[in-house]
Amino acid sequence: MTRWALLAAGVATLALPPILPERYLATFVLLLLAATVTVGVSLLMGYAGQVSLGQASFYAIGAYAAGLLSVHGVPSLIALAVAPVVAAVAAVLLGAPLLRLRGHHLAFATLAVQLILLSVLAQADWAGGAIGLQGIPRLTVLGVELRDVGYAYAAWVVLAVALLISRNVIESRAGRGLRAAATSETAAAASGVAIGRYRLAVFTLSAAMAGLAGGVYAFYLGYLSPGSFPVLLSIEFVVMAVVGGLGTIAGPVVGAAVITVLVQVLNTLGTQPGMPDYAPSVLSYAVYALVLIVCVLYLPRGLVPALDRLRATRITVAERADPARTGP
Amino acid sequence: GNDTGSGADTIRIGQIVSLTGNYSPLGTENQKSVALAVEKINAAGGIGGKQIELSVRDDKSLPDQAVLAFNELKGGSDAIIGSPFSNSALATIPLVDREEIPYVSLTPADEQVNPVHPYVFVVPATSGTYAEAALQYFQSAKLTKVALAYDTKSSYAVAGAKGLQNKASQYGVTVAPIEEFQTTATEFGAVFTHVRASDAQALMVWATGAPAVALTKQYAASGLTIPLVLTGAQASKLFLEPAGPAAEGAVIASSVGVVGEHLPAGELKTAVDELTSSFTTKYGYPPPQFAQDGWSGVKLLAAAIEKAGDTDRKKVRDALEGLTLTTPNGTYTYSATDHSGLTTDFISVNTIEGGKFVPTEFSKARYK
Amino acid sequence: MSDLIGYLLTGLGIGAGFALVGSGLVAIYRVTRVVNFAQGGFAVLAAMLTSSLLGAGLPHGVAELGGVALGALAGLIVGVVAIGRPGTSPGTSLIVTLGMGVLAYAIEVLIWGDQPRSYPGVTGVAEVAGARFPAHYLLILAVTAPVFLLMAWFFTRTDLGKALSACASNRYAAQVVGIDIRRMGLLAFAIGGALGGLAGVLTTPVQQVTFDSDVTLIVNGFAAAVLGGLTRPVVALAGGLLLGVTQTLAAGYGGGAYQVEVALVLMLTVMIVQAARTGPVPETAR
Amino acid sequence: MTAVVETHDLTVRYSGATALDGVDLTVHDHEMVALIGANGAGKSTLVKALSGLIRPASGTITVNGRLAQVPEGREMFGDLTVDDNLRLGGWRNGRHGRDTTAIYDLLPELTTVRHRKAGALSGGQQQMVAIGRALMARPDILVIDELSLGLAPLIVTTLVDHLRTLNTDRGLAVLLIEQNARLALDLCDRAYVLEAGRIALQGPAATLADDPRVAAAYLGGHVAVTP
Amino acid sequence: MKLTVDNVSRAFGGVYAVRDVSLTVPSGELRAIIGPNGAGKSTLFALIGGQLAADHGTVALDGQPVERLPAHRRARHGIGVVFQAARTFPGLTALENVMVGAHATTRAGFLTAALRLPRHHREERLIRERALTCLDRTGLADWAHRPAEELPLGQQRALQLARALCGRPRLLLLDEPASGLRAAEREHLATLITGLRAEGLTILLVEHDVAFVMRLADRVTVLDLGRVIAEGTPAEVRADPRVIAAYLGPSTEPPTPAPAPASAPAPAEGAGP
Ligand SMILES: Nc1ncnc2c1ncn2[C@@H]1O[C@H](COP(=O)(O)OP(=O)(O)OP(=O)(O)O)[C@@H](O)[C@H]1O
Ligand SMILES: Nc1ncnc2c1ncn2[C@@H]1O[C@H](COP(=O)(O)OP(=O)(O)OP(=O)(O)O)[C@@H](O)[C@H]1O
Ligand SMILES: [Mg+2]
Ligand SMILES: [Mg+2]
Repeated sequence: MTRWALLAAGVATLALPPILPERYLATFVLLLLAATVTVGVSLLMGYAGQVSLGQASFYAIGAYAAGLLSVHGVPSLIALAVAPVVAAVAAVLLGAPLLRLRGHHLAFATLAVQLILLSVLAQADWAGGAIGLQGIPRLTVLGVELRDVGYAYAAWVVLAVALLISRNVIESRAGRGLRAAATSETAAAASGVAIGRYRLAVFTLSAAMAGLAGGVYAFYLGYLSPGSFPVLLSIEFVVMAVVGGLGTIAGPVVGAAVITVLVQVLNTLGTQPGMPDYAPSVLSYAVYALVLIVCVLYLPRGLVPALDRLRATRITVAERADPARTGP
Repeated sequence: GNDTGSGADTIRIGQIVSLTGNYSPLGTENQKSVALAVEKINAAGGIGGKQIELSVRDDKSLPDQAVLAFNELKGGSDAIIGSPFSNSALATIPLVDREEIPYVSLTPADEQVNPVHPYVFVVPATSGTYAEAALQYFQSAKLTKVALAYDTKSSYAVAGAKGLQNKASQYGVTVAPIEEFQTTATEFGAVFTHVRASDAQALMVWATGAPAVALTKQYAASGLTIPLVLTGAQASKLFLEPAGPAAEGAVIASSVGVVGEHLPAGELKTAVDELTSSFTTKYGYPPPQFAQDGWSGVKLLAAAIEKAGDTDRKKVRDALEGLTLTTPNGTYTYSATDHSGLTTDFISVNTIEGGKFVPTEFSKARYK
Repeated sequence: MSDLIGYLLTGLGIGAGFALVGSGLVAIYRVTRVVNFAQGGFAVLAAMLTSSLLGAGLPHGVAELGGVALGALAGLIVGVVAIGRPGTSPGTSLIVTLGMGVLAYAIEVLIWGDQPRSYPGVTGVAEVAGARFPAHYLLILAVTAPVFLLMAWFFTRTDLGKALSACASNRYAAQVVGIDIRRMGLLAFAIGGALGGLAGVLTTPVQQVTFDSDVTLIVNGFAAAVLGGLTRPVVALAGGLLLGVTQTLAAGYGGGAYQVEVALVLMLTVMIVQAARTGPVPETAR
Repeated sequence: MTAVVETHDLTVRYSGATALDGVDLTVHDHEMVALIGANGAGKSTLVKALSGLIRPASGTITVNGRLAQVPEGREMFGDLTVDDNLRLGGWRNGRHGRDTTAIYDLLPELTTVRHRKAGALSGGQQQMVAIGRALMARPDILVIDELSLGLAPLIVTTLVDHLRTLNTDRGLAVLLIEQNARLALDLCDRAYVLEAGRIALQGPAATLADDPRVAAAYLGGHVAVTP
Repeated sequence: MKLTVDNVSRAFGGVYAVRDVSLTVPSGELRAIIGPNGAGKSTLFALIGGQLAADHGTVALDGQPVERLPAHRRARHGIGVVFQAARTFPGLTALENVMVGAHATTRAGFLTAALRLPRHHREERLIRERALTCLDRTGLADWAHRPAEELPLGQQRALQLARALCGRPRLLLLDEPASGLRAAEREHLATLITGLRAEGLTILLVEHDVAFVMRLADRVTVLDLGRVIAEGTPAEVRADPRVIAAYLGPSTEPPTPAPAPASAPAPAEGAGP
């Protein structure tokens, strides 16, 4: 049933780009890209039980890979295809030592990696340094240079691929192994789950998703800088995953959509003429915070499970109208 | 879409500004002064009878938010005033190139004007200009060996440090030792130790925000007696207040407007006074550097639109390119090859005395 | 030689600052299993209030105490929201504290504006074996060491401290033996708030504070605290000092551009070696 | 005789599913009561409700006096020492709660491990700690959710004797859930049989032990000792 | 499968939990391991199953050394484990819990899953069928779609067994599988274990219900303080004075102390470690 809802949402969003007012298109594209990264974060957190506070690093790695390659003349589509691969390779190299860590140690480690990456990028002249990488060409597909609507579709495809892969993995032998290992490593290993390899695999997979999204981001913005990938962005991905609902397929998309739209609405509201000086900061901090707090406190499992439950209770209420069932 | 709206009865200006996030202390000053300038112009009857309508968007000190903001604004604006955050500006510029909309930037990154982007004009003196002004000061003060410390993660600081090193030999200055630090650094003992071990005659620091304050505070206790030289990023109460008495005696390069009260009477002084009085009246404190930038940006745009007689984007752009205008920041002379417009003449080298910026003799002598 | 001593001493000084920020994290996590992302906010609030109080003419000491008290109050409020609702999981609480941290931005901007602030601390220079460094670091060191010893003593030696630790060890069992986990949690948040406030009040004089300074504070504090698994105060102190000393040594002998990275890599290495030595955390039998 | 624990029409639900359905149960002063029932009957749910760890959907619970429990699954403070675990058992007793000597006398097996982390103990050692921790509270009513679970036969014997002594000497009331129903019925005065969340049978323990329905379902395995 | 444990030891912080234990269990035998609490039974299982590494000594399956292999590799060699504490996977349904058990004998990985290659579907069907059979066998069919954490303790233990069986083990380590079970369930379990042995599985069984153990075991090994103190047929062990002193106690009818309420057995049995 959720699957049908998802499919319907897919079709609806597919129809959206051409009819969306142009000024909202950028929000739409960035929303889809954030959702793609969040799908990976959710896979990592919700199913494998690993917290990454540095997922934006892989977003950045993918973006810089695509950007640097295309700046140096590699055809943009190839550069885009290489982006997730570079991110995945980075994840394997980093994951091998880091995934020995658990829980908060891992969370800190990923955060630290991102800080280090940002600082290396800021000092790397070949990547534009702190000033950033300029002059990234636009994405060209079959000889056609993409314009805004084109990017909307590119981002849509990228998200769809991430969702599909994530669903396929979850509902599989490997996915069960992951979920099992997240709750009891001892029992999972005793059942034959190669935990180390699994953790690395899912870490890599989520990094590849972020890398792919990063590739599209690079072409869409045409400019990259370390400032585009702050640590707060990584935290925002986690927030999106939690608000949407960990351990659900649609959660990351819903979470990313809600947070992105909320941020935009508050921004627009706060900068309306006639608003007091403090409106932008109060709205974008206080209202954002309150919405977030209320949301996680009252819907601790996230929006998607809450919606599901709402529907489920309606069904059981209907069932219970039948009083035939009594225990012995 | 290219609905420039040249026939409309208002002039629509969009502003992308950091109202939240790291750059909000700069952004809020930008925004206040832009709003003030627009208010003044409208009160005086607008430009050619047309009122200015200002739309503001917060880029949250994030480049991609700046792009979002630009996309929201571009359709309904005749010109755009840009973010104080250089990365935001640089992210927006490719879009400006494509959209061909006059863009007045409030961040001093050299990359925006070098090479020239047809529609991009910069208001603050660039880091390169500041570096050159500092060198002129060193030359006149006979400081030939200057130590340099800069924040490797700030594009403003990196550009300034590079500018200083590139042009140092022209002014007979050797730059050594060169110390690097990070935006998050809180302790500068190593910098001082290295400088103390050298024969440097001054320490020039390129940084923005917190590290500049921390460094200045610790400099007082470092035992170093050579001059500490800071740049335009410190020319405001954002630096003076937290640094407190530790900043006494430091040398600071700033735009001339910051020391407006010491200027000889003239066009520049008038421009400064106009801003100072209206800003102080409205907000209760004198305009900091970032307020001068916002105000000047609006003045420049208004002058160009008036000159173009129209809000047609191309015409406004052309008008900007041939514009000469005096604002509290100095006299701008934009040209086809110079979209930065300010020369080192409009940078004043000051010292901090009694918590105030006081021009050095070197600078006083250069005021015309 | 005097250079080295200078680097070491300043390193200890800033390391103590990091550890102090981390101490609140430890106090809260040890009891509630919540990583409190609002921890930096307590420091900022306390420092802001202290600067205002000093500005209003209150003497040093009183103003700082006011700041710490505000930190404790803020901690209590964050605690009420984050763990007050029965059945809130630590993960949920974590996001709530993140939200409270952002909310604090709004409050700080409304009250104190978005401009940076600072105030003087212990002025002057300390000289030890020819090495010079700001004397304020001595104050930070002098406060940090007892704070950590006190914490270690409190948590492992007193009945109340053990009851507090028991809450994090096994919430269910704590309820079984009649410990009011909610009250203990709130107490921990208040303690954490006071420690956070103390950290802010003490470190601001050598730096400055803006409403968003909390990010840097929490990253360093988290680094220090996580080394001790967020539960062992003394290891956290060691972590903070290690972090500080590595940074100053890296800056002194390698150059400042990578000082944070060097320190972070070192921390990661220590953690990975630690993890490899002890193996995966043993799962207790339910 | 007054009731130390009394439930009236107690109903508990887990997200829709009813685990306890209108349970009336009483434990009097000085009394030892057994609660037997198949896996999933709702015994642990009743224990949790009695000690306020889950909220009933309806019905009332009255507890007169201090209640302590040995929870199902042992529930150690895994990273605290055995000593600390025991002391925390006496948390509600304040200063008096600190003296653990009686427990070590009762369970000398724990003496050698007293400074170890409770999480690193063997299953049976943990069960001993759980029992010792409950006794530390010096309760008026002790609720034991599985007594002999994982314990060596010798220790079970010791504990049973001790419970009996506490019952006669100090008037401790006991509500006992025990996998070995024969043991439970032998020890206790009265018993309840819980089936699918309802009290199916109740009465004096000896009577129930002779009830064929009880024998078939709950006593069977322990009778057939034919190696 | 034949299990050979040779001279293994494991200490925790200087205290030996298992010390120089050697053990040979021929293929198809049901071997009981008994001993007082803290004797080292679970630790021995962990050394065989790979949850802990031995300080020294070897563990071999059908002559093949496995002591250096991690737990998941040992599972692939045919070791199935039922832990003393109910270690199920909360959040997964009972069926999924059991399906995880099939990991040891299947191989579809991430790529197969992500791309939904034909093998994925083939294996998935197989795993599911096998898991349902195992649930059925352990009497959990009705619980298949309930989340594991909602199962009562007794059912959680059965779930562990079903999970282990789903991996088609040839050596089964059962650590107190009957604890918490009532008489009827206990009977069911006994029947199941007898059946498994009849199928040729080698089984190691730890259990404190002496009647249960003696009824099922071919041979019994007794551990105390980490060492083997006796080994033999149930009857031999039951009569061994050291075993009586350390573990069983004087009464032959172990945990049913109906008689003599007044005279408690003296605590000076030397049962303590
Ligand atoms: N957290 C839960 N969520 C949903 N249902 C639950 C939960 N805990 C227990 N149940 C259900 O409540 C019923 C009673 O469980 P309970 O644990 O009280 O049984 P029990 O009699 O103690 O069993 P056992 O002898 O195995 O310990 C069972 O049907 C069980 O499935
Ligand atoms: N991880 C550990 N760290 C320290 N000591 C341990 C650890 N695991 C077990 N021990 C100790 O090793 C000894 C043997 O424990 P083990 O769990 O093997 O006993 P057991 O024979 O299974 O007992 P039981 O019948 O109570 O389950 C015990 O004294 C226990 O405290
Ligand atoms: Mg139970
Ligand atoms: Mg055991």
